[in-house]
Amino acid sequence: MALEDLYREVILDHYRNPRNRGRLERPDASASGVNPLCGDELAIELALRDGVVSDVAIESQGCSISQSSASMMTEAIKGKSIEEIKALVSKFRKMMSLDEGEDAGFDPERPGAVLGDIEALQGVRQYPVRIKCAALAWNTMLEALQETA
Amino acid sequence: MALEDLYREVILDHYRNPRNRGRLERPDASASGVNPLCGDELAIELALRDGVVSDVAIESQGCSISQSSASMMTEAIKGKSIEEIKALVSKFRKMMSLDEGEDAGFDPERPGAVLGDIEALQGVRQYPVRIKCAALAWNTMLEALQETA
Amino acid sequence: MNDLSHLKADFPVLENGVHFLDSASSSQKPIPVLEAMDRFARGSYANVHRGAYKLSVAATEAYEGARRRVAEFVGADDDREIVFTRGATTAINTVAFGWGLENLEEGDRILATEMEHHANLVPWQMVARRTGAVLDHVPITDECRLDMDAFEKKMGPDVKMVAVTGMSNVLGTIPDIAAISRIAHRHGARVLVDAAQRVPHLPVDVTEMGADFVAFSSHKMLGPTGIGVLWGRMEALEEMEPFEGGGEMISDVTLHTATWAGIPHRFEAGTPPIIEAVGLHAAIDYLDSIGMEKVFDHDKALTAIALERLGDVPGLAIQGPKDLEDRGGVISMDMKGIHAHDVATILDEEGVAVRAGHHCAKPLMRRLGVTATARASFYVYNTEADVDALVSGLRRAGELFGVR
Amino acid sequence: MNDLSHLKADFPVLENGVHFLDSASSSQKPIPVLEAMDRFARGSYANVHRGAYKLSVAATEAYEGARRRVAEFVGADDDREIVFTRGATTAINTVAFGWGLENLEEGDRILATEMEHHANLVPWQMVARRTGAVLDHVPITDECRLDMDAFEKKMGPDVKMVAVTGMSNVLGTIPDIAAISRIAHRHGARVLVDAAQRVPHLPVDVTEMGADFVAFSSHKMLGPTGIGVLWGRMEALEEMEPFEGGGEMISDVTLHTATWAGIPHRFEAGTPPIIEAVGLHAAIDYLDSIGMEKVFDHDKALTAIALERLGDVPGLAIQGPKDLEDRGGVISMDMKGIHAHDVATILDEEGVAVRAGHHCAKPLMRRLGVTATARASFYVYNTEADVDALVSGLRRAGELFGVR
Ligand SMILES: Cc1ncc(COP(=O)(O)O)c(C=O)c1O
Ligand SMILES: Cc1ncc(COP(=O)(O)O)c(C=O)c1O
Repeated sequence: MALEDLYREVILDHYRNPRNRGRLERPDASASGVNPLCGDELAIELALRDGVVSDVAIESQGCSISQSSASMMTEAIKGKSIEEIKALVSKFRKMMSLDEGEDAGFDPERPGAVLGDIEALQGVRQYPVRIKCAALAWNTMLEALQETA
Repeated sequence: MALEDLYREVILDHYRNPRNRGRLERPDASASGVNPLCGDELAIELALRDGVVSDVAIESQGCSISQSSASMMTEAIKGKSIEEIKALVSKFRKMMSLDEGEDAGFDPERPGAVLGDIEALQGVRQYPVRIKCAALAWNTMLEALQETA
Repeated sequence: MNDLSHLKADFPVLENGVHFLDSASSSQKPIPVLEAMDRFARGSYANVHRGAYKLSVAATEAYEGARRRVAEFVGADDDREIVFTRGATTAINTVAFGWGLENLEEGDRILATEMEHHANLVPWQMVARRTGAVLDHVPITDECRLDMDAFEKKMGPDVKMVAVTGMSNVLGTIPDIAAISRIAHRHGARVLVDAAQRVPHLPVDVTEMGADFVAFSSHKMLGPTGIGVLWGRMEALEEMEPFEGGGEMISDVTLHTATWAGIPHRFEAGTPPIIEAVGLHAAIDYLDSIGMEKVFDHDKALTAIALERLGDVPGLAIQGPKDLEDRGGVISMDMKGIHAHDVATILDEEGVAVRAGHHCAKPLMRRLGVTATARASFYVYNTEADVDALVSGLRRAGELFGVR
Repeated sequence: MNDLSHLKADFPVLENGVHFLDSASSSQKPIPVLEAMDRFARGSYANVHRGAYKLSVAATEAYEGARRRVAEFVGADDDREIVFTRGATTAINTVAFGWGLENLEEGDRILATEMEHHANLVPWQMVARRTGAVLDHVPITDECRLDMDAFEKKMGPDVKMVAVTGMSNVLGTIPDIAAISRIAHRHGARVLVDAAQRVPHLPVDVTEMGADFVAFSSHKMLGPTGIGVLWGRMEALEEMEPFEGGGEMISDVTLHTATWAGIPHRFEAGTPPIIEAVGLHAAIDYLDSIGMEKVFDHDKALTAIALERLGDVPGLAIQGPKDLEDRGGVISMDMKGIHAHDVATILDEEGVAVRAGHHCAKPLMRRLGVTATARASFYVYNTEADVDALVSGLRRAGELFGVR
C-alpha cells in the first residue's frame, strides 16, 4: 500500500489543526484513556443537552492517526444524539475491521458517503498495530457516555 | 564398561555388611552430610586419642557406592593419625579424578597396592554422577576432623 | 493399545536405541516442534508487543497465537486467562506470592497434600512464613490415593487455598480435582492444581476441572524448555498482584509509582519466551493430532503391561496404586536390597533411562518410608519393547546384587 | 569500520532485505546458535541434575558447560556466581526481592537513576513499598549523561542499593560503573547493574566493573529467548534469599520446612531453560569469534556515520549524547511535527525496522520532555547501507508530513 493512502491529506490536516481541543467549562461527562503500547493519551469532555452532545473537547497527545481520528470524531458527534453516536461507533468499528458482520455500505466509488472524512482512516486497517491508535478516541468517548447512562 | 567392574564383589560385600555402623559413646568429633541430588545421608562420629583415630562409627543411607565407600573408609582410617588420613584422602581424591596433579601410583598390574580394597571404587570414575556418592563419606569425615583442629 | 509406534521416527534422540523412560522428568521433542521454532527464528523473529514494524507484528501474532492455542487446548473461556511463565514452578510461585501475599493472613490455612512436588510445597512454605498463615497437608491412604475423607475434615472456613497435584509425579495417582474444587469452593477456598504431570498426559478442560489456577510446563509435553503456563480463572487472576515488575507489564510508570497493564500482560514482565511459545504451540498441535484421549490410553496400556510384568521381578515392590484406576503412566519402584541409584545405573548400562531419587517429593518419600525410588514413566514414543527392556534390566540388577 | 558484512549471511531473517535496526529490543539469531540448539535437542536432550543415565549426564554437562562459558565471558571468578534466569527482568527481580526484602528496611534508601528501564525501576518500587525503604533517583545532565556530582551528593550511609543501567536503551549513554561502584562501596552500598544493553555490545569484565550484581538477557546478544543471567559476587549472593521455591533448589524439605541447596542452584528453582542455555553458549562463542572489542567498534562506527548523516535531516533532533564518548549504538530520534509512531510506520514501509514509543522508560521520557521517540539501534549484522536506508526513510517521512 502506498503511504499516501495511509497519510491522506485530510488526516494530516486534522493532525496539524485538531478541532475541538481543550476543556469544557462545565462538562456533563468525561473520560480518559491510554494506549499502553505506544503511550498515546487522551482525555475527553462532553456537554449534553436533551440527550444530544452539544459540545465536546479533547486533550491528547499521540500520533497522526490517533489525533486525527479524535479530531474528526469530535466533528462527527457534535449535535448528535446518543443513539446516533452509537450507530456511528458501530459503523466506525466495522470500517476498521474491529467488528465483524455485514459491512456498513462503504463503497470505494462513493468515498465519504457513510462516514465522511472519517473514511480516510480506512488505510489504517492495513496496519494492525495502528488500529488501536485510531480507536482510542472512540473507546474513550464511549466510556464517557457510559457515565451518563 | 562392564557393570561387574563397577559392582565388584568387595563393594557389594561392604554394602551388605557395612563395617563400623552405629554411634560412639563419647565421640570427639562428628559431622553429617547429604548429597542433595540423590538424597544420600551420612553421619560420622570419631574418637581420637593422641591425634590418632581410635574409633569411628557411621550412620547412613544411600546407594551401594556411598555405603561401601563409607564402610571401607572406616576400616582405612582407624588407627591412623590425622596427617596419615589427610594423605589417604588426597590419594582417594586423585583416584576418583576429583583432584588433578601427578597420579598417586595406581597400577592396574598391582591392584590394591595404594589404597587396598578402596581401589575397587575406581570403576565409579566412569559414572560422573556417582563420584559424589563415593566422596560423601570422605568429605563428611574431613569436616568432622576440621572440628578437632 | 493404540499403535503409536510410527511416532518414534519423529524423535531423533531415540534413534540410537535408548529406552527413554523419564518423560515425567522431561519429555523429548519431536521434529515438528524443533522445526517450528527454527523456522520462526529464521523467518520472522522480533520482540513482541512493540510492533512498529512488520516483523514485530508477525512475532506478536505468533506469540499471541500461541496463547490462543493454549487457551483452546485446556478449554479456557478467555485467552486472557493464559499467562506464559518460565515453567510450572514459576507459575505456582506467581500464584503463591502474587495471590498469597495479597490474600492470606495470620489465622488462615493453606491446604496442600502429602504427595506434592517441592514446586507446590516450598513456595507455600515461604508464603506461610511471610503471611503468618499455616500450611496443612491432606494425607494419602495406604493405597496411595488422596484421602478424601481426611480432606473434607480438614476443610474449613479458615482454609483459603487448596494446593493439589493434578497427578503425582511419584505415584501416578490422579486426584479427583472436580470433587476437590467443589468441596473447596463450598468453603470459599481457591484451588490451585499443579498440573505439570496432568496436562501432558490427560485431556484437560479447566472449566470442567473447576479449579481456579492450573500450572504446567511445556518441556514435559513435547515442547521446549523455558516456558510454562499459568491458567487462572479471570476473577482469581483479578485478585492477584504481579509477581515480577518490569517492562510490558505496566500501564504507566513514574519515578515512584506504577499502574499495571491489563490481564494477562501484567503478569508477564519483560521479554517473554517468544520462540518457546511458538514451540509450545507446535507441541500442542502435535499432541492434538494424536488426540489426548489416545495419549492417555497409550500411557495406560503400557502401564498395564508394566504393572503385570513387573509383578514377576524378584524383590520388586511398586510404590503407588497397583491398578489402573485414576492413575497415569508413572511407576515408582523399590527393589529389595538394591538402592534406587544402583538400579538406575544398571538400567542405564542396559540402555534404559529411568530416574532415581526423591523426585522432588521428599515429604512423600518419608511418608512411604523410602529414601529413593527408581521411576519409569511413559509417553507417546514408548512401546512395549521399552517395558520389556525395563523388566529385563531389573532382572539383571537383581542378579548382580544377588536378590532372590 | 571493521568489515563484518560477511556475517549477514548467518542471519536468514535479513535475507529478504529488511534493514533491521531494533536490536536494542531484541537481536536476531545466527544460524550457528539455532543449529546448536537443534542439534542438542535432537541428540542429547534430557532434564539436568537428575542424572541417573547418560543422556541426563550429557544434558547436565551441556547446561553446566554453558554456565562456565558465561562465567568466562564476563570474567567471573567462580562459575557459581552465574545464575540462569528467564531474562534480565527476572534477574533484577531476583535481586530486588531476594536481596531487597532481606536487607532493606524503613529508613534505607535505594538509589536508581532517571534513565532506568522499567525493569530496573518497577521491582524497586515494589520492594520499597514492602520494606518501607525509599526509592531515590540520580538525575541526568542536559547532555544526557549521568550526573556524577549529583550521584555523589545523593550517596550516604542510608543508601543500601545503587541500581544503575550499564547502558541506556534510549540514549545509548554508558555510565562509568567502575566509578559508581567505588563510590557506592565507600558508603557500604551494593551495586546492581542492569547490563541488558551492555553485555551484548561491550567487552564486560565483572571484576573490573566492580559491581555486586550484573543482569542481562540472552535474546539481546544473538541468543535465544527464555534465558538470562544474574551474575552476583559470591558474598552478595550469600546475602540473598531464593526468590522462587521449588525443585532443584533445596537441600532438604519436610512438610513444613526447607533448607536451601548451595549457590547458584538455590536461585534456580524448577527445570531451567536447558536448550536455551546451549543456545546462549553458542551465541557467546559467536560473539567471541568476532571479538567484543570489534563488536563495540562496529557499533560505534555505524553510530558515527549515523550521527553525522542524521544531522542533515530536516526537523530531526537526537535525544542522547551527540558525540561518541561513552555511548553505544542506540539513537533516539525526534522529528518535528511527526509523531514517532508515524515515523516508524513510514520507515517500515521503506523496509527499515525501528522501534517507536517510550522504550519502557517513561520517567526518562518525561525528563526529556517527549512522549515517544523513534529508536534505531545497531548490531553486528548492520551495515552502512542500513544507515543510508534509515536516513532516506526519514527524509521521506519529512516530505510526507511537509516538514522543512
Ligand atoms: C536497559 C534494559 N534493561 C532491561 C531490559 C529487560 O530485558 P528483558 O526484557 O530481556 O528481561 C531491557 C530490554 O528491554 C533493557 O533495554
Ligand atoms: C508434579 C510436578 N510439579 C511441578 C514440577 C515442576 O515443573 P518445572 O520443573 O517444569 O517447573 C514437576 C516437574 O518436575 C512435577 O512433576
